[in-house]
Amino acid sequence: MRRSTIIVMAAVFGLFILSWILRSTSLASVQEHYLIGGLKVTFSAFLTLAILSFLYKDNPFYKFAEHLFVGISAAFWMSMGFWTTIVGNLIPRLSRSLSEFFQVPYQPGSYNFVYFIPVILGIMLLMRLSSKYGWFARWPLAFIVGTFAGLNFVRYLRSDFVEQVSATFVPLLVGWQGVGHFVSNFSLSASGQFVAIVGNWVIFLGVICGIIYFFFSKEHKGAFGAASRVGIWILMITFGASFGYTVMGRISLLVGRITFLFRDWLNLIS
Amino acid sequence: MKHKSLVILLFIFCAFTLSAAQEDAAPVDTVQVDSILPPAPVSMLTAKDGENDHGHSITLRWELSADDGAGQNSVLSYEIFRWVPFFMDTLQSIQDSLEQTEAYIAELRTFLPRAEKRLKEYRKRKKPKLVIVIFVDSTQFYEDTIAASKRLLPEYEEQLKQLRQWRKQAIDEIPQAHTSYPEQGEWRKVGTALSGQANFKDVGVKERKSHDYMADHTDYYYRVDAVTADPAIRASSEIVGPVQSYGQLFNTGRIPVFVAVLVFCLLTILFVTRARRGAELYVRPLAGIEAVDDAIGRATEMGKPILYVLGLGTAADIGTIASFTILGRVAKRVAEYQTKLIVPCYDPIVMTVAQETVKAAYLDAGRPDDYYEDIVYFVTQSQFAYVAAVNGTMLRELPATNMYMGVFFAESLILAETGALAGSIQIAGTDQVAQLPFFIVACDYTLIGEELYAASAYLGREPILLGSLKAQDYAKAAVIILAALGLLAASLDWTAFINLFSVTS
Amino acid sequence: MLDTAFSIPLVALSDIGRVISLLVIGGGLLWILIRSLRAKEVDRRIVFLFIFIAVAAPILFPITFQERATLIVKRVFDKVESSPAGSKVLLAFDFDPAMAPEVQPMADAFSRHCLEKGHKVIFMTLWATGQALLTQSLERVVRGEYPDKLDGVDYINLGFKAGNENVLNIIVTDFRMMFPTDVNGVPLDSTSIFDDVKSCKDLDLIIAIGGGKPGVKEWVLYIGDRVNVPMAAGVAAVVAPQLYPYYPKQLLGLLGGVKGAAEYESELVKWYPHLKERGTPGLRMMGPQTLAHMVVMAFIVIGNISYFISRRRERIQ
Amino acid sequence: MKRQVPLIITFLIGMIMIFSFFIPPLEGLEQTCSLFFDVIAVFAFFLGGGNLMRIHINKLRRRKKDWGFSIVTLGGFIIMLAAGLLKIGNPGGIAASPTTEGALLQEIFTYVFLPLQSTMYALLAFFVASASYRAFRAKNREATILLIAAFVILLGRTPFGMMLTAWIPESFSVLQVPNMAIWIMNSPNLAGQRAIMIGIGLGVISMSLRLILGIERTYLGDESA
Repeated sequence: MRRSTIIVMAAVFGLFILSWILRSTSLASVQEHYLIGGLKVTFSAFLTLAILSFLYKDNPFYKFAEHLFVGISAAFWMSMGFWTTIVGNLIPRLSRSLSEFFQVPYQPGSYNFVYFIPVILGIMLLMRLSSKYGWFARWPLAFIVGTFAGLNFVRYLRSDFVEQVSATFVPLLVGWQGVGHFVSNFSLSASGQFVAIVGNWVIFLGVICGIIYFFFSKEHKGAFGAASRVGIWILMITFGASFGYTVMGRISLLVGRITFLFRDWLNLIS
Repeated sequence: MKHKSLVILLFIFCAFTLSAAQEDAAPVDTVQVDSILPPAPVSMLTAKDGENDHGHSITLRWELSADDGAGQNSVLSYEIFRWVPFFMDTLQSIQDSLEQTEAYIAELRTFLPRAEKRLKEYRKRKKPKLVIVIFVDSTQFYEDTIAASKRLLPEYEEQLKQLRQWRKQAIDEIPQAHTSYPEQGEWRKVGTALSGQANFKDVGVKERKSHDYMADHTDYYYRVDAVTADPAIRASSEIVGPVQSYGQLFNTGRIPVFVAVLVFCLLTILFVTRARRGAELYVRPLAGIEAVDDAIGRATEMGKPILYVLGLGTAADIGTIASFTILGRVAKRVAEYQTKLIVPCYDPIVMTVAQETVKAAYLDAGRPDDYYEDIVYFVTQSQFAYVAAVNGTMLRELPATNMYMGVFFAESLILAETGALAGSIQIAGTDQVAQLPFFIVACDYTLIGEELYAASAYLGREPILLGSLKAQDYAKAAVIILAALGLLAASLDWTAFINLFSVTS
Repeated sequence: MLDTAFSIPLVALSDIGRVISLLVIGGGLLWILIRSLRAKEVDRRIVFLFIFIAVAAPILFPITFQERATLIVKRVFDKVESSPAGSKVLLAFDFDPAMAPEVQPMADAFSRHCLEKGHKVIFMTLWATGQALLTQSLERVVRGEYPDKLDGVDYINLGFKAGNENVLNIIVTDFRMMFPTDVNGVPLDSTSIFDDVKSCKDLDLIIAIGGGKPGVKEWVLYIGDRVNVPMAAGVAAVVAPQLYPYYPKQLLGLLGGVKGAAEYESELVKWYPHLKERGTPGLRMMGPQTLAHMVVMAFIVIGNISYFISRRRERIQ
Repeated sequence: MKRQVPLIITFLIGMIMIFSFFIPPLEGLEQTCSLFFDVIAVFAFFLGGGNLMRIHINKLRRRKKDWGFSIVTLGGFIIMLAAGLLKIGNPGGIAASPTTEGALLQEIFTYVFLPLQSTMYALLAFFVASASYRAFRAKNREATILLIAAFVILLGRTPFGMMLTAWIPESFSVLQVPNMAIWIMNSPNLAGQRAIMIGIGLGVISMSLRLILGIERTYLGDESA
């Protein structure tokens, strides 16, 4: 066991060096820091393969990549937040000298002192790190929750309730010019009238039955039960569609990675 | 619409060629008239206060110029002008000098302490024995400058106070100044609109101290110029005004939402109070939840543990909150059956809450001593590290039942897949619609979206939850009825009804 | 159907490659079918291997297909195409490397189209990771392909701000409160592109590109529904189906996944043929996509066949 | 102090957010709250980083399982943080965007962060495949419907769908797989999604209401602390 791990490690290390050398030589003509360039590409290829190795089983290489990612992403978000929002939005409102230091335009204003409130709340949030004063963090937490609750309450009522209800107001007979006209040019063409009409019917009945399925305070019996059964069928079509649609997305991610390996690392394709 | 600019160019070209052609025939003066013929001005220009805002804005509407994007000297853009009294320049200069002074003061304030510090240093430093000519004694210099700045500072502050005073007065006089129209003022451009655009909103700032502060209750006058490719060739509209801006107290464009808010709040409060009074509110059984008890029984028979995954949500996510209630119920049963429960957590806060829920459940079941801290444990706050860890647990412990309740993202499929591999019965529930298909495919029972919330009400039996669930059901009933009515309205194009639901602004 | 844009020896080579890989995949599927008919478990790693081959082969030996823009995509294209030059378009890059392969092609297509039309483009993002990607694609697409376009005049990069929905909640009425400067510290007031723009109300078109939270849904809830500015979206396939209820009332069009991108690109190269050599990643990705889809469908069929057989066996016993 | 103040804060902020939606004069207040939120959000990032440090330092101290990897995490964290906060190697200096081309932050992002994250999600492609092989079974009527819908979409999203059914005449073109896929997305899928959306929307709304009114307090965490 010990030996085998050592062998694997050695092999991976060897391959890494090899790829570094090859990549650098191929880059030598292109850029002057070709050693660094080679290292960069090789390293990211190594990380890619390390993650993919998880498919075989959880292993030290995967763990290494995983842990590296955790550290880096946390730090990345921190620094971005600091430069864009703290320096970009807070400092210009708090202090002229600091703004000068960070070279951001100072925004004078007579009510700027209120912008100390988020700073204080933010520091309280950081107190969660101490077990003794952790409860201070509830104040900013309450602020966050309050903001979200308030925003969501009205925005959802508007966009996902009122707007959706009114969006369901569809005419059942699209471009209706009498039975004769309907029958005479009846067709199953995708752009035809019949298909459009059926579509609207499905939308209307589908929404109604779907909502009936989500009725909890009434037993699903009789006509109500039938409607809810239709509802679940509609939902199943929905989920089937989502599944089919999603496969494409998942594959794309793989395409992206394999393209990287073949093009940037192995130079197999242009 | 395609290649519009090209068309325009073509027209201009035609215009020139035409005029060139006429040059031979017609006398010269008429030619010039033709070639610099201004476009048709905009018509029906109206100006009124911007609706449903806090004031400080005027909305302009007009009929497009006849030459908009066509005809001779086609109009490429519209320039909006407002009559501005020269008084505003005075205000502006006050503003500028005020800011200038503020800057000086700030500079002095930062300079003084530094200079004094430096001076102290010089004072401490001994004068060299033999005085070389080059040696400059900066002490003197610093003493002077410090003295000077100390003298200047109060002056500046005084000046600042004075300027502030003036600005305040000046701002108050803005409406007065506008009454002098059309004397002591001039037209100034406040914005442009692209060709084809027949409206413009002149939005000012409501902070009085801001440079582009726009006073309410002031007589404004507007004019719109139709401008051609050559900015010199333009046509001004007739002047509109006086028009005043003022703030509205209520956004009438959002009345439908407001009504919805009121109705929903009333429903919720009504049913919560009813439920608190002990009214029996029925909740239909959910297959997924019914399955829980059997699953726990099965686990007990097999002597295998039960894995409960709370997902990636925070303690403030609805899905997670619902999941806590379900966890409580599950933990109670588990305690009764004396089965093993495993709850790996992603979020530290969620973990603390979950620990209490489980502890309380064991207490309810009358087995507080069976509870131990490690039932609920923190794994890591990284999506895929968490998945890897939970997968490992699944394949090691081979739990009889896996429950995924809460907020899940891309990891849902990996979890469910591995669970299926481990041959466990899987019960899932999430409000993340994108993940539902995977759970439905790979799990035995799935709580779909709102069912998750309902489940917590069904299990928790808390009057609050039951009450709000009932309120939601009534809201749904309303949706069905309205949809039916709307259907009729749409079919008989009965627009009055449909407009009731249109939310503007 | 097959790509003939190769010189003669290459055609032969790539064709051989295609044939071989297809044979490998087909044979393998047959083998899996037989195994499952015998009710033998197929190790998931073999399944994994298959998907890898199915995706890798068409990347090595490209297969390209024709795409025709569907209405839901066409509407977006037509909107960009028909708006007068100089319209102000906001492009939101709300995605991270995890979905970049899916939505980056759309982002590039949108950027190219807008710049070709002479629109003024405002770039921003609600994802910290989005800003890094934004920098890359600005370097590649905007500065690389349109060197004559000026920063602050023809386009501007506002970058990232923390706060998700709350950022939108501010810019809906005031850009400068949230973005006093652009990403390089240039005050918005000193940029000509923001002369007539105070808030989102003053834009002519908003295109949100995303696939997570915050994403298009947030844009609809906080911006699209509040200001009457036409809004389009390009999203990862995972979230596309959920956004259909917003179409066409709240979203004028929607690009879903690589297919959406490919359709848009096909329309783009139809109108601007010179963009063809700039690369059409979406169209190129459809080859691997198609093969992988076939394999997945084959898996579904095989899985069900074996399922029914095993069920019959149980009944017999 | 520990429970009442948070409840009051939630209530006040929530009310401001709701009323400012209908009362224009309050818009300014709402915006300030939003800006506060944005700033606090950054501190939340810091909290995340702090938590990470704490957990992994503990792991190191206690020599817990895999403690060696904690060094990797901490190393990555510290290097990236230095690169980011000090703008190391940023050609534009302190004023420039932190993600300027050539800055160390951007380099690490491109060559470490990007491959790591995108590969992690690329794993999903494999799991989708294996799920469709072992789990995607027509167990009952519902599952069958789901399966058929998925199959049509899968086919319709690829050029093969067109090839297979191109022979169908225009007058029956809805039966062509791509059109069928489009129709499914536009009608049944839309209906189902809308039903779910309305349901979840109502759930969100009533939860928000409960949070604002202080009926729902789970987010405050444990009672004792």
